[in-house]
Amino acid sequence: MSKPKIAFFDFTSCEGCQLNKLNLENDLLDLLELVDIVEFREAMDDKADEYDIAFIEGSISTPTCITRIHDIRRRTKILVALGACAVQGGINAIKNQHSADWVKETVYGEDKYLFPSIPVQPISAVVKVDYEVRGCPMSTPEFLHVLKSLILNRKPEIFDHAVCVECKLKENECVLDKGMFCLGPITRAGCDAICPTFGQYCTGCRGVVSNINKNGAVEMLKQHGFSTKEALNRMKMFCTLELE
Amino acid sequence: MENLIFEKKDLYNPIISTITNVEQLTDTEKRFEIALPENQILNHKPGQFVQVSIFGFGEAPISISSSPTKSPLFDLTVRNAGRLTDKMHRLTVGSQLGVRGPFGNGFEVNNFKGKDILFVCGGIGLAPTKSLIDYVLANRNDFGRVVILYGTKSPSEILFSDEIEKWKKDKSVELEISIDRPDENWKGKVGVITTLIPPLKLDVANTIATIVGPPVMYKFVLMALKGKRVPDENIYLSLERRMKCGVGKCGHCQINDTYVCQDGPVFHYPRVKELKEAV
Amino acid sequence: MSSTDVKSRLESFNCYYFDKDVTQKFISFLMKKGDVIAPHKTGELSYKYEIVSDATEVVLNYSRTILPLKKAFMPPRETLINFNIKNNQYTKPQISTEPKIFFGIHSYEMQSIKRLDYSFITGLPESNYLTRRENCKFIGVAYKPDEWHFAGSVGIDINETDGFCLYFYPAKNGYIVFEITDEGKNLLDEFGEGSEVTDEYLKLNEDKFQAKIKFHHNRIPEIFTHVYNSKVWEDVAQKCVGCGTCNLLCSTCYCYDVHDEIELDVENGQRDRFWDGCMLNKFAEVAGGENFRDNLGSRNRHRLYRKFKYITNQSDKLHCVGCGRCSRYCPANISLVEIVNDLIDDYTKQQQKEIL
Amino acid sequence: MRKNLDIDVHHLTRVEGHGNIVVNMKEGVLEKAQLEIVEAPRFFEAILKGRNFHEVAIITSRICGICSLGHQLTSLKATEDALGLDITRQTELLRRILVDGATFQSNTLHSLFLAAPDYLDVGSVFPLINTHKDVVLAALRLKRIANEIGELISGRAVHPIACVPGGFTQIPSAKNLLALKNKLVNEAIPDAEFIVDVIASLVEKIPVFSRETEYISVKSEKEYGLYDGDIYSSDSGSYKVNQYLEITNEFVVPHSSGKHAKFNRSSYMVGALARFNNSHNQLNPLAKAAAEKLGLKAPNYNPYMNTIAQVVEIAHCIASSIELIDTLLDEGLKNEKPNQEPTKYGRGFGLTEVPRGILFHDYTYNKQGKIEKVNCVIPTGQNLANIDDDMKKLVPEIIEETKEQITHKLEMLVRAYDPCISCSVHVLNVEFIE
Ligand SMILES: Cc1cc2nc3c(=O)[nH]c(=O)nc-3n(C[C@H](O)[C@H](O)[C@H](O)COP(=O)(O)OP(=O)(O)OC[C@H]3O[C@@H](n4cnc5c(N)ncnc54)[C@H](O)[C@@H]3O)c2cc1C
Ligand code: SF4
Ligand code: SF4
Ligand code: SF4
Repeated sequence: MSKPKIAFFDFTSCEGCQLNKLNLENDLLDLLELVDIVEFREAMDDKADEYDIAFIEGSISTPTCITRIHDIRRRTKILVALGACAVQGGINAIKNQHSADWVKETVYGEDKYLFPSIPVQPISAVVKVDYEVRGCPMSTPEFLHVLKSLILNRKPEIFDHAVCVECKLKENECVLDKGMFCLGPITRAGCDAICPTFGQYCTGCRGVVSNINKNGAVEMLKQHGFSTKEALNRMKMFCTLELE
Repeated sequence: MENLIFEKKDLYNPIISTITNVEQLTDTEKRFEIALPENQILNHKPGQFVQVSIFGFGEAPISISSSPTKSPLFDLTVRNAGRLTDKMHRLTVGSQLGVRGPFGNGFEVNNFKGKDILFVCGGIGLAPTKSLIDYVLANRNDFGRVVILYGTKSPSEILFSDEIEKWKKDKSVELEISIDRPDENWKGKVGVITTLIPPLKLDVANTIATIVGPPVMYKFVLMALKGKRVPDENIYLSLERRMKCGVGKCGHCQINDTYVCQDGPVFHYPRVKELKEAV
Repeated sequence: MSSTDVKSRLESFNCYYFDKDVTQKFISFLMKKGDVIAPHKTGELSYKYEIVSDATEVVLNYSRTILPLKKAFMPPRETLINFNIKNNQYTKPQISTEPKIFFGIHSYEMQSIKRLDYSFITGLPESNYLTRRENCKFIGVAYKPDEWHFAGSVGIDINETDGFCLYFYPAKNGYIVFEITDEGKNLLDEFGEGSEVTDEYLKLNEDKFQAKIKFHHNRIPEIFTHVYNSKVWEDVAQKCVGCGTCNLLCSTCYCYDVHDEIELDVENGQRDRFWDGCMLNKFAEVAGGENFRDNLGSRNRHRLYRKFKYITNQSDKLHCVGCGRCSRYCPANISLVEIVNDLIDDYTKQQQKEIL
Repeated sequence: MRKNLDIDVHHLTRVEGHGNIVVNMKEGVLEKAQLEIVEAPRFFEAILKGRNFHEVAIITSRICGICSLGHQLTSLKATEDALGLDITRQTELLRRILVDGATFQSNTLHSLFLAAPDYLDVGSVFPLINTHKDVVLAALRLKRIANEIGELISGRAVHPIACVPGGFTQIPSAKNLLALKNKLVNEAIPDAEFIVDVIASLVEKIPVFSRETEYISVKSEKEYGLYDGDIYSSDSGSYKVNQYLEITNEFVVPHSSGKHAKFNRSSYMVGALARFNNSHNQLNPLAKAAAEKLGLKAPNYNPYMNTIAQVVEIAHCIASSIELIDTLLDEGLKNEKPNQEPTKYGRGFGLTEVPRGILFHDYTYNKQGKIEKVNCVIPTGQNLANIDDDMKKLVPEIIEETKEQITHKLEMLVRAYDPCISCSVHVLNVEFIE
């Protein structure tokens, strides 16, 4: 088996997902045994023409993003979206909840015309995405799982159940019980319920599970003391586009 | 606490077996001939299945598509559908894989003796049925008419073309094939499998019908058989569910109170009628 | 239930009085015999079973633990085999059979283990579970039902002692300890402490359950033969968000999923099983994407039918033990007792209609 | 003498975010020498409007994955200031450790993984794994420990979890803190000392360049200004945090989606070198020894030396976090809940030194505890004008070198600032300056 050529690209994002990869200190050297990193702008100068696997971080939010992602798609065999911005639009997509003009004016005032910006879209809205690694930041164990699977030439196994599952298995005290807000019951697992494990509520960064009972979720939050408006607003923090 | 003395079983240890032959049947299906180590015999009944595993790629239930008369070797006919089966398709003669089983009940062949048999097979459903067809043909005198109805999406998906040729030549076998989406070379019948049923002339009281195919097919085939007045007691079907253990523990294959892996996959239709989530 | 019921049931057993200190000493004594697993506080409102490292940390007046005792016999995540991809070899991890003593167990929890025993023995007896079940002793404790416990409604009394070797019943500043089995007697003999129980302490009383199913438990399976198409399931589906909490925390649920995971050398790996649940999205999906229980109504129905009918038909026991976890921890506040009572109402109405 | 020069570095590598370097000289006249910020704007000030105070720091953390902790803490400070939420001493101590950890981790990443390859003539850290394995391993260990500080106290090194308005959702155990401290003492200090020696041997490769500018940083009476203090300008002294707008004076330039800033001169510098120049006396002994070895003396006017100042700070932060953990353990850990009962509503300010320099958040809350107005001034934005000014002085000085050399030196210059471009593209309330 020859080493697959992998590349990392960033679009509109905080680059936290890329940093998360560099935070794999203990595994980094082992990883480099398995793959050839041919492009990683944040960490290196080299550039390549073709890749076996392209990992994409960030959302589509400018016209140039669109041409760039098409170009990458053409040059890669497998394309993996990394993190909330790339998978479901993430925090960036909150701006889609407002009128584009108002958003630009709020930030740049009279100069709003200087900066092209289009509604935020996930990568999959523009090109075919083969696999996803969710989370804000992306969960590193899941990233490793996908990478190992692809090296083995097998389909990764990605969960489609709620963070609640992982939270219960860790025997955490329920955050809702403590009177806090929480999106664990409707958010896709895969992070090992890290936020509730640290006493914080789940903000839903990994996006909602498929077939979600949206009305039920709002009712659930209402029972825990949050108004419909507040519930919906907070459900949309990372999931504007999934809950449209 | 009273002692729990039982014959404890290591249920999850696969037997590492060897692929002795691979045959490409269609674009997406291959037949694998498997040998257990040290000439062990699988000892299966037609309709039973094994849990096949490849380390790193997981496990999946696969029906045994050869007759027990082929022992000690046995065949698995596999469609490339996902993680495990894709890897299987990349294996070659001499490669190893894990086998647990045989599991499930299989067809009650003794109840079929002396009867006409109508085999209704959709797509990959021919694979498990073939084990029974082979058995019936190997003991041809024990049975009455043998009618095989087989439907696939396209001509290129037709399985076991060698056997099909044999069956076509065999005077004692009535074979009908229908294709959903024919190509220009297809001369045979066109349409979903249910269209083959109305023209049949059956001695319904003396006919056993078996149905195996994709989940969507059952409802329609059953309706067509009802139209022919085939009694419910004469119908058997093999159901497919996701299975993680094969031994009645993991819960995935449960239909109401029934575990497909233990109480099935072959079901007598009157039983299935009671099961509300079955077809 | 009256105090005499409790009395007559427990009175047949020999008993001693342990004050708080002696109780702690007893725990320390048990710790010399093997791992002692007992309830501990975790967070402000919650408890969990943990191996005791300090006898003073054990909490005996607890409501219920988050995870049930099944975690000791079927861990949330367990490796079935360790394999090597290159040479196609594997080993099965050793399961410890060191003695374990479960201390401070409620009666419904003990009964849940009996239900699990049934599930893992029936058909093919599974070695992973049964090996963990070897060399276990259970010591019970009485509890005060909160608004979610309803064990009484499924036929399990608070002071049901079946399965325990010893049973602790709260008394002034301590406990009355009943010898239920010879095994328990031997433990107490060896421990050698505890005083005679004087009348002052022997005030046995059974607390009442606040949550109740309207019908006697013998009649519950009967209801379930008639309510498969009840509208109640649709109502539940409106509220349920499908998080799976009720499955995972249920004392008698045991469904699981299996995954192969590989290490970074892309050569070694393990086949793991972990808890799954029929409330979860993909549980009943088959190849090709068809899902035979694709809505929350049918999934809730399946969950309850498993507790009250499917397994019950074969084992003759209700497979819900009334621990109340599914309801206490449901984020959507769906109560199992309410569902069953709604089904009963529905059934009663149906019958009245038939009579008319 | 070269008369014409045209440099266009598209998507500069080994920096956070997207920037281009454009230099343009015609007939001996330098028409352009600038860093263009092409990162897509992300509109945080708009996104935050109407958000509940519990959510604000969660969102602002996403301004930048590299400085996520800095953004969170600054955000929390602004929220706490606006809502009148007092924090306990324990919370403050834990936050200080986090700031040390974040500075330690970011400076390690930048100086050792992103900038160091320039001095070893390679394009990334990866080839160094073969040629300088012991150095890479030491650097990886340092980065790991630095991340462990964040992971233990806040749950995650990127986008921390446990830091909330009024305190922490969960307090680390004494046992784990002690283990961390032991690791810092037994592993981080020797590794850092080793790295300082390695870097000291490379200092001679740093380009010689000097341009005195205005240095702005946090300054505190008590300590090396990182976690808190006043704003300090090397030109004109101290200011309170609520005067930050007088200092930053942001303005929009067409070539950058990040806003520029200026105060007493046409530009000013923030970051490790600014902090070092302003507060070097308050470094702890471990850091002073490192500075000595590395030949860094205040004041230093060579922006390339920013990388060296970062290495000095690594030593400072390790020693400082050890001290803070000791204090915490001596005083005993208490299981405190965050204080989240607002006592007032209105405007609040927060400032922190994040690795790239001084960071401001300025929030206005309405009576429902929802955000009405937001302003964030990011260090990289403040440095942009200074980088342009450096380039304008540098290009004529090195004009006789090859185009590749010039390009490389310009890239190194920009990289030395450790610009965090993703951060720099969202600012509000512009005073348009022509
Ligand atoms: C009793 C029995 C007998 C069987 N006999 C045979 C046989 O003889 N021959 C045969 O070929 N098959 C047979 N099957 C079917 C076979 O077990 C399944 O196709 C099995 O799932 C293949 O496993 P896999 O790991 O290759 O596929 P998986 O990776 O599990 O994928 C299986 C299917 O699920 C879908 N899928 C996978 N992941 C996802 C996802 N994330 N989201 C949506 N859909 C997804 C795929 O599209 C595919 O259709 C039998 C099944 C049963 C129960
Ligand atoms: S718990 Fe929720 S918010 Fe936290 S990482 Fe997991 S999915 Fe994201
Ligand atoms: S715990 Fe409640 S919301 Fe979650 S799946 Fe069960 S019934 Fe539904
Ligand atoms: S169904 Fe609910 S009450 Fe019954 S045993 Fe399970 S968790 Fe407990």
